[in-house]
Amino acid sequence: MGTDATQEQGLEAPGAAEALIVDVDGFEGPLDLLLTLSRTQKVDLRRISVLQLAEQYLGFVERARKLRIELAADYLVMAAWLAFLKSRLLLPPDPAEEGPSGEEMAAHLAFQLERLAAMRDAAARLMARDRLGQDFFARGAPEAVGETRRTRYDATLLELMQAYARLRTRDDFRPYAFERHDILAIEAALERLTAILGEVPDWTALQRFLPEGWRGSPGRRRSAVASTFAATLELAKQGRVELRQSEVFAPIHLRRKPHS
Amino acid sequence: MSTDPDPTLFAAPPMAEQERMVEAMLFAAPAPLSVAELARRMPQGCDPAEALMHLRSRYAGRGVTLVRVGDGWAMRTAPDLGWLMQSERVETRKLSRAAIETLAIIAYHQPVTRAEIEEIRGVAVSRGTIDLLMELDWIRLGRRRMTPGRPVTFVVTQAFLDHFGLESARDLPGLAELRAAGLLDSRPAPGQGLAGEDDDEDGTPQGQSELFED
Amino acid sequence: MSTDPDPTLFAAPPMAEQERMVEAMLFAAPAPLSVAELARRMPQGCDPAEALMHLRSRYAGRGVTLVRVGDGWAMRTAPDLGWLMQSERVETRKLSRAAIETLAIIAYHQPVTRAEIEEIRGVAVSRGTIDLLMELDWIRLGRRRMTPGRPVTFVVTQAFLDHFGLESARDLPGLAELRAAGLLDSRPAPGQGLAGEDDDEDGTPQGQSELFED
Repeated sequence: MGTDATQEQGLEAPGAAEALIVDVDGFEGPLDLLLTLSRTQKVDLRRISVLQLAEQYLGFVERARKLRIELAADYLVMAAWLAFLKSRLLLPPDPAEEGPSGEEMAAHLAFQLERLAAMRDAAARLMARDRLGQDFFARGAPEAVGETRRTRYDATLLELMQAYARLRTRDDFRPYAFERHDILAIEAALERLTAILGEVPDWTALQRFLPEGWRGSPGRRRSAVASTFAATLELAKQGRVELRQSEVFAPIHLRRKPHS
Repeated sequence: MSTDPDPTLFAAPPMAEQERMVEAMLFAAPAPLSVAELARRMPQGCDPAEALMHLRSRYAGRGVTLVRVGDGWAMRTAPDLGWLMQSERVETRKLSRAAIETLAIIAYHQPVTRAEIEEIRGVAVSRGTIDLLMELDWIRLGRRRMTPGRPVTFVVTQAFLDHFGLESARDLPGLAELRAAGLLDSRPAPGQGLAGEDDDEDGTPQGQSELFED
Repeated sequence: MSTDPDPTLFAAPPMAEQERMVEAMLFAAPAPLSVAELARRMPQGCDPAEALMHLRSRYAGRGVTLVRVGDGWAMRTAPDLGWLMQSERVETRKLSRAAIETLAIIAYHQPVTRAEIEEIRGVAVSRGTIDLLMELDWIRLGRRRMTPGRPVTFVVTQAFLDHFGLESARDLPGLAELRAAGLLDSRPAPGQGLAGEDDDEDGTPQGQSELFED
């Protein structure tokens, strides 16, 4: 144990760096690696030597290259940037040069490292809190007292409009048919007769049953008479009305069949 | 985190503390806990049966009560407050095609009779469809049509307008607008298709079809 | 003439009764309930906010306590009794370092864009990380940033606050210190800075700092 420690001490700098290289997959990117390297300076992050850090990082990349360990592209991008930063920090400022000064760049890198460290620390404090389901608990048996199941039907305005549009445009493609303005359907006559049958206990002329609006024009009247007559036949067959005609072509009378 | 072993090993916690423990355990447990189960979880020397009695009187008359269930104990909401617990489980379902079409026709043509709806849809309207729309409070009966048989009419309700975010049914976009919005095929609709409207010449309001006569 | 309605029909129940109601509802509820939700279930004229205050002091120091979670309220066992509830512990998946850090960054910097998270961590945020945090219901989408590209932002949820026992995002540990140290500022890199962030100077609130601006 003691001898191991002594041996390691002698090799500390390269040994630690090589351990880092071997563990390169364990780093969450170059900023994370820089943060780890910065710890070896054993100073407050605010007083970190960015120049020294840049050299550490470049040394790391150099050793990785020698060991033929392939580094991901973003590690190499960071290396290039740090090499640039290093030159800026070492050379006297050139007034003709544009862009931020080496000090500004270094200060920002230091800020990024400090911020990342702070977020790490905050994450650890967050995870160390008492947590629901670990340290404190919700009701173990949420009550299902009187749970009512209700179905809610939903429809959007768009669906409503589309449904209507579908109906209206369907007419465009309906097979051609005569418009039936002047035809009273037998079904309609039947429905109408059935509805008013209760009000005709006595013999009443068939003509009196023609609907409003169907008594004037001859065409409409003829259609209404025919349909209403057919409807009375249907009702007679059902045993619901009685029909009477005194002679051929005489007016037809009908009444509700007693006890029907 | 880890409590000192000495005091808990040799002296049971004060009864008030035991009461807290029982309270927390009963609250968090998914099923009733027996006295033996409580004792097993608590430090040595505890008396969960006594703690239960204290807890029971503490909760007497509260919104939550301590009840015995078989040989176990559980916390339950007070029975007289059950009506507050009517947690509705709402299932959202789409309206059937028949229902949405019927609703659309009523919205665009109100007041409209069942026969007219059937005329437009080309199929019979089932009683269930009308009942459902009534139940949803999206349609209601309008006044009877002054035609033979005095058929009832349907109109849409305020709840309908609220649901669809309309100030009035007249805010429904017309066919031209629907077409402009790409909701319709480009072919123009034919003039009028409502057979029932011929009977409407006695001054009854003409429904919303006038909106489409452009 | 004097048809005064029974006053009890319209008067709210006494405060003690309202307290019982709130107690029962919070006790039975699986998730935190807001004052508005409580009020909706209670009879007209009730004041759940006041009932909550009474209830909170009643439960102070008990084995079960009333806690505030964002804009909701919930009953939770006292954290010091967690060791009694070993059998109720839910085994949680161990979160990756990336997930934990991303969560912390969202909590402390919210609302925050993916680009900002990446800027802070120095690596790309994997889709799986965001998906996992969403699935846990600890983060959700916030409003879009009013910058070019209108990137979405992420914020933490009420379930996050509930899980970590926080009344609000302001109570995050060390938040004030971090802010005082300027570590929550969005500070673009000098010169080359993030293109997107330079456009951010239109007064859009930047991160948690807005929480303190009032």
